[in-house]
Amino acid sequence: MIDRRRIITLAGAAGATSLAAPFVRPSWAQANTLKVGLLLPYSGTYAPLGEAINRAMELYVKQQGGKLAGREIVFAKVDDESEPAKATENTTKLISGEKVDILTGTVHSGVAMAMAKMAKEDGLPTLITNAGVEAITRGACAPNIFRTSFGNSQVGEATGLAMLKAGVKNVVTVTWKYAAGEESVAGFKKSFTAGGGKIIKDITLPFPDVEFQSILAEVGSLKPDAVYSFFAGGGALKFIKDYAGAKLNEKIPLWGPGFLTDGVEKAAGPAGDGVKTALHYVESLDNPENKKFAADFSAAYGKAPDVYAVQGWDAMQLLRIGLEAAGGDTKKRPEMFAAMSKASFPSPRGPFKLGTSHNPIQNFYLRELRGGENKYLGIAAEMLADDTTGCKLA
Amino acid sequence: MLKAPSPRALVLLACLLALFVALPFFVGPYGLKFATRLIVISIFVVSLDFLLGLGGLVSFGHAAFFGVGAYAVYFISSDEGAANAFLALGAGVGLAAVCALAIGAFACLTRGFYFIMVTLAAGQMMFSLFHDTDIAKGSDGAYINIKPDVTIAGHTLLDFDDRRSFFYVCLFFLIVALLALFWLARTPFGRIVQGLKANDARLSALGYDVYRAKLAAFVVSGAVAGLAGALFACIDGFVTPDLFAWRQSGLAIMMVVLGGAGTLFGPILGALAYISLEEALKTASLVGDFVSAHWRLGTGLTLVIAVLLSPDGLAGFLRAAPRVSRRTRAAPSRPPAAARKASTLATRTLSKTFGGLRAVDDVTVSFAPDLVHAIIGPNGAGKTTFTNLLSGALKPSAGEVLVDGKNVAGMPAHTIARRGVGRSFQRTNIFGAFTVEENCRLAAQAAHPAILRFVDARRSEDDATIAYALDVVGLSDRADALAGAMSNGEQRQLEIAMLIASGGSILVLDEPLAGMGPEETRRVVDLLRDLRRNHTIVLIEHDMDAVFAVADTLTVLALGRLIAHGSPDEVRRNGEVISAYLGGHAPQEAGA
Amino acid sequence: MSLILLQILNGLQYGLLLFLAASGLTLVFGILGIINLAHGAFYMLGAYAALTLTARLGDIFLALAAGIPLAFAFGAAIEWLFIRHLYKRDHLQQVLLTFALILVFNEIQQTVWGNYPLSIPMPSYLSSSISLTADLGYPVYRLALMAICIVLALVMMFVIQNTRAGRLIRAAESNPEMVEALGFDSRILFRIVFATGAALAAAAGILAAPVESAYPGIGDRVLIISFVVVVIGGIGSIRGAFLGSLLIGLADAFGKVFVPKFSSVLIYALMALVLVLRPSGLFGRQ
Amino acid sequence: MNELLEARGLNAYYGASHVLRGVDFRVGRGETVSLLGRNGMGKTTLLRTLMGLTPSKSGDIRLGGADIRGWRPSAIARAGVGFVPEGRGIFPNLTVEENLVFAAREGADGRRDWTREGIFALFPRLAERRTNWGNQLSGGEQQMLTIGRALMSNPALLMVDEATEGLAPLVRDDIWRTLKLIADKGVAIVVVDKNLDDLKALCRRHVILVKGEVVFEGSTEELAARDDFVRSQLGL
Repeated sequence: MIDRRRIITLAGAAGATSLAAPFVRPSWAQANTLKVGLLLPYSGTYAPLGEAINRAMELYVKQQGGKLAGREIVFAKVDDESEPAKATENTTKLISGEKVDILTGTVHSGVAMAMAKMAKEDGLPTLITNAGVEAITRGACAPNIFRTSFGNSQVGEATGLAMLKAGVKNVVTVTWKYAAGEESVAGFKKSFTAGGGKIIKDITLPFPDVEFQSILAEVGSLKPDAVYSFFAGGGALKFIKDYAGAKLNEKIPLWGPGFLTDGVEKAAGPAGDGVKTALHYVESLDNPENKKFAADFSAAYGKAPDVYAVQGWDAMQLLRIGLEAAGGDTKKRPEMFAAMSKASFPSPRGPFKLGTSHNPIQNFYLRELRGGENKYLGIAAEMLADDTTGCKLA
Repeated sequence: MLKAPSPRALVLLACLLALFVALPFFVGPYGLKFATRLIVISIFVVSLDFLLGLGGLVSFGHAAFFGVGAYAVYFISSDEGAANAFLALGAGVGLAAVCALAIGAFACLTRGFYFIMVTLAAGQMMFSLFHDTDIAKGSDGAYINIKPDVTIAGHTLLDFDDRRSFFYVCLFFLIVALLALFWLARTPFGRIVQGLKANDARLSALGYDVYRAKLAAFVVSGAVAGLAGALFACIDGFVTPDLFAWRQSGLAIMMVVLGGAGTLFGPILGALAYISLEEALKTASLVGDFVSAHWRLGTGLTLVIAVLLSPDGLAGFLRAAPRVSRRTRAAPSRPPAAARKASTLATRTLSKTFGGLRAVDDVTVSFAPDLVHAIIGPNGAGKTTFTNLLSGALKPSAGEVLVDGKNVAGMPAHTIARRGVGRSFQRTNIFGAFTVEENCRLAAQAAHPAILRFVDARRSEDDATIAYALDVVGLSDRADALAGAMSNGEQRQLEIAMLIASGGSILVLDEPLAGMGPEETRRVVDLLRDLRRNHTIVLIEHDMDAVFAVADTLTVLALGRLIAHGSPDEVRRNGEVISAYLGGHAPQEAGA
Repeated sequence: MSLILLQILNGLQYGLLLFLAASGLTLVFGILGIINLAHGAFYMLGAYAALTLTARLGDIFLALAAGIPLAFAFGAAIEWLFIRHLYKRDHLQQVLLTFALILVFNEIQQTVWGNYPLSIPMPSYLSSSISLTADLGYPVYRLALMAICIVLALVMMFVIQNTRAGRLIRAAESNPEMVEALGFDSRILFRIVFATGAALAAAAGILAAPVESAYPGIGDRVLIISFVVVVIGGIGSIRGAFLGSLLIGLADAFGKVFVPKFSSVLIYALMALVLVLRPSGLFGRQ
Repeated sequence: MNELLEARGLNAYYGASHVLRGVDFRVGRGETVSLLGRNGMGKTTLLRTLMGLTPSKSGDIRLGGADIRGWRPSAIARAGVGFVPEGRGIFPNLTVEENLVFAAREGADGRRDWTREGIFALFPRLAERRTNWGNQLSGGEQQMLTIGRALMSNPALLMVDEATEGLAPLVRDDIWRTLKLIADKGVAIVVVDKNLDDLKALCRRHVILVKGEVVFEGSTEELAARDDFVRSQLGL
């Protein structure tokens, strides 16, 4: 018989144990291991992105025999829940709790901002594997922070160039009212208006509202040549489907940065046919690195890699270059950072190198979604660099 | 009323305090930061408990004040140099208080579930304000690059960047906040706040401005939440609109309930338990990969079990056994010398319509001082509506209510109460969660009904008033009984005691004898006769024997109209009255 | 002009769907007095169930037919396991427990269906769009959705007003103990009401799935807006929930187009306005 | 045995206080019993315990021979007990007619003595107000409706708690007259009230509770014979 008192006692004991958790942490760090911290969303809407990044990083290390520059790599993972309010806490958990040597992550821009702040204060080698928030490689840039993904406006800029090339003149932009959306639209406007394009109207709706019907009616009444939209995940999927449902796709082509279709290619079904996007990666990219990467990744996880996987993969490539330059010693930070800044290597996405603010200079490809797959249509922008406004690195 | 923590709880709190004081010496930077966050969240949930647990006002938007407090530090900081720490924290408290005043001004108009929803909406609006606009860098959050410090003449005495000293700063503020709120709960103000939860209609009828009381509690609680927010911003120097999100408010409520609402210290245990549990379940090295991958499941189920096992939260396990103390007190026979507030009550062409129904129709009547006036009439005659008009619980559609010749019609209930009109309700209306003495003290305190009073300056005077009131109604030996656990009759007696203690000199009593046995009835009738010496009493009652035994005048209402008014003898002979109401029940005159 | 008509249509459609979700919430709140934060999670589970059931059965309407009884049974089980212990407890403990249930349901969703946004196929015979203006089509499925919601709303109102079950529900709302003393087992009644609430939320989730898709967190927004609807309509009032839903739907549709800057706070402002004018909601009792 | 309801050694607690102390209480078929006592002596608790609304700690309750202690109130109601609670408990959001129809069921013994029309005949006032909402009724009308509603389930026993409290004298008389009519139809009645005279007129047997114990049980004549004792116990 388990009586109430006993349950309470047990609960008390369990409570005491859990109380101790943040303070007592088993440490297994050995001399030769190098601990890489992964601050990624493992739950919630962004979890698939986190998973892709995580998998590619593990795959890379595995292919290197579990070692980079002679150091055995172990991963420490923290679920950031895409929750900015807990972000500094979670970053600290990796930095001071797990005492990682390298910090990597994350997806959500707000979380990345917090992470970058902690990383900047600590000086720890840090690799941003997705979040495109501009500040990280502009005003808040730091010698120890490197991004292997993109800047929000960079992708918008590339999309704008592609749309100009396709002869689009008048555009309505649609996005959520939040920083990523606004930065993306700003980048798009920069290249698009510079090339003679005209913005008819900017439509925003509150994040993460997905009631699109009313704004679609407005788009229809404005009759633009095309729509530029920035959404991601479930919201993007619903937008694509609603857009087709309103028959807008027949008259007004839908454009956007690649995030609009990434991860929802299959789910979008016929509604997604004809959506054109620009991104720094496409699955069918024809280069040896990508062929091998795609084959290995599919073999390991039974699933084709996506842009997030590539960003994780390249983070490890970049890390390896830094580590090798420092002889595996993360304390030799100047050597490590110098090598990483100058790094240039072939990536599955094509040639990869970093700009002065540690944001990638890379190709952007024009893609069209058709039959559940993003088809490669050509290069939208070649070796496009992001603005470095406000960054004092040189 | 808030009880002091039990000895067991005190021991636990002392152990926790000792543990936290010693903590910086044996944990690493992460443990220290974790503990700092725990303490800051504790301040936040304690502030919420003051509002929710003591005041009964469930704010589902409390994170708004936490967030505003945090952003205040951002606003006051610059990249040029450290802001003054006092200024930064003060800004957090101040801005949160201002916001609480603005939001509360509207939210406090509503009650119950509607209050929950209005506060939720307010929180969401604050979220939108910071998320969608550029006032503080928008959705991705903002940095506080240089944390506040205390620098005097070039010497930095305290730097929030120093983790250890900042930890002690937070701990200091937690202790201060907890003690301050504890102290506050036991001041006259705190008594009123707890009265809000127990019975706000009664509070209003005693002469307190319930709206102001709610607002004051809301602002106090918001300000403390702002302090917590300001400290939170200083932990890492990063603020984000997500601090305002409804989930943060929901989490805070959850921690309060988990720990034990209405105890002030319980929520600290709740925060400790929840945050540690989540942390532990997420730590793979402690619980294994499977559990840590599904930590939500573990957390959710643990909470479910916690709710089902412990209805009173964690603090419920630390409750002291109820002590029965029987104090005997000297019963003064004379009423405390207090100026009589009012004598005469009258109405002039008073009417109240509900839709098409004229519940009270053109009633003009005057109640002279130092007499018992009974209002009788069949059910639905408008008697209760009439009393509600007299006490201000309802606003008249037309006509005047005159207290000593001054028209008070349309004034709020508490204003009329302050002018000396005390009323009892048809259904007994007391503070069930208070003891008899506490009920009376809240009533006695109403002689000076200011909300924001922090010192029992008139304690001895009030003591005398309470003792007198309890003696008059015969409850002197029940002073320490919990009012809600007393019999119906005793509660009625207590209600009258409260009217007396509050200094009401015109007493409007709605069926004070309902549900009383003959013996109790006789006691109350005697009491009314006794009170007549220096009170004007207006009585609604169906017990005709009692009415004829005690009343000096009778007023008969039927269908909202006054059909008779005069001495009992006159009314008894009135044919209209007999057919409308009394039937064969009018007691015969002696010897007739 | 046609834009205004379109927005009316959009608002009505959104409102009707909201009604389905909010009606269950208002029933559970009004009769059982339970603040059910997990109501949105039932909606979310409905959307995901639609995915699995359409895959098995081939059609969203078959999924609806199968999903409603399933959700009803699931709701009854949840009531039996957890909710029934809360009737005599404080509202706050209900908040705590149902909050915990959200965590559990989210974990179930993540484990069973994963975190990728998933699409639920529309039945082919409804997947076309009709042209409302030269440039704009309106999906037939959405029109069908409106029709179904209207039918369900009418059925509900009929049941509440004119049947024995409806009388029982109204009676229980005001005085459950007396209902019990008149010979009706309130345990069963309460279980049925809670299960009905869960079934309504799930039905809304299933019906919305083909246009909404299924992704994590889909229930959160529905929860908050449903609460706003309940407050506007008056707690426990089905008619109120109906009117409140349409009001919110229209306000949202027009707000996004005409006052885009304030569209995120519009529904709250609307709620505040209603509460100022009628402190107990449109159809609430004082 | 001709007992309809029989309770023996009933103990019940309200929180920590012992409210019923070994109460024995019986009602015969078609019998009218009054339950007297001062406030707080346990009268309402006894009715609620018999109805299953308040749990009893120990004792024995039999209804027509079946042990009903621990049954749910709904089961006891279906077994033939009608309850008119203190404070009336009508459904404000149901019409008068709905309040009645709501409760309709055939009696445990299959009787169908009471119909909607029968109730309207008993209380003509209710017939006039049949489409009014419950909360639009006066106190007296509400009380009539509660009694009528309880009758609609064709109970063998009707328990009435303070039916005349707060009512005007003329309305009280009406209630007493109706209870007499109901008793004449063979329904057993237990009444809690404060009016000794009216109770004497209606009931044949009387029970006085003092502090949760039965101190008197007897016929109207026996009650009259011990007038002084009764008056002191009731505080008259």
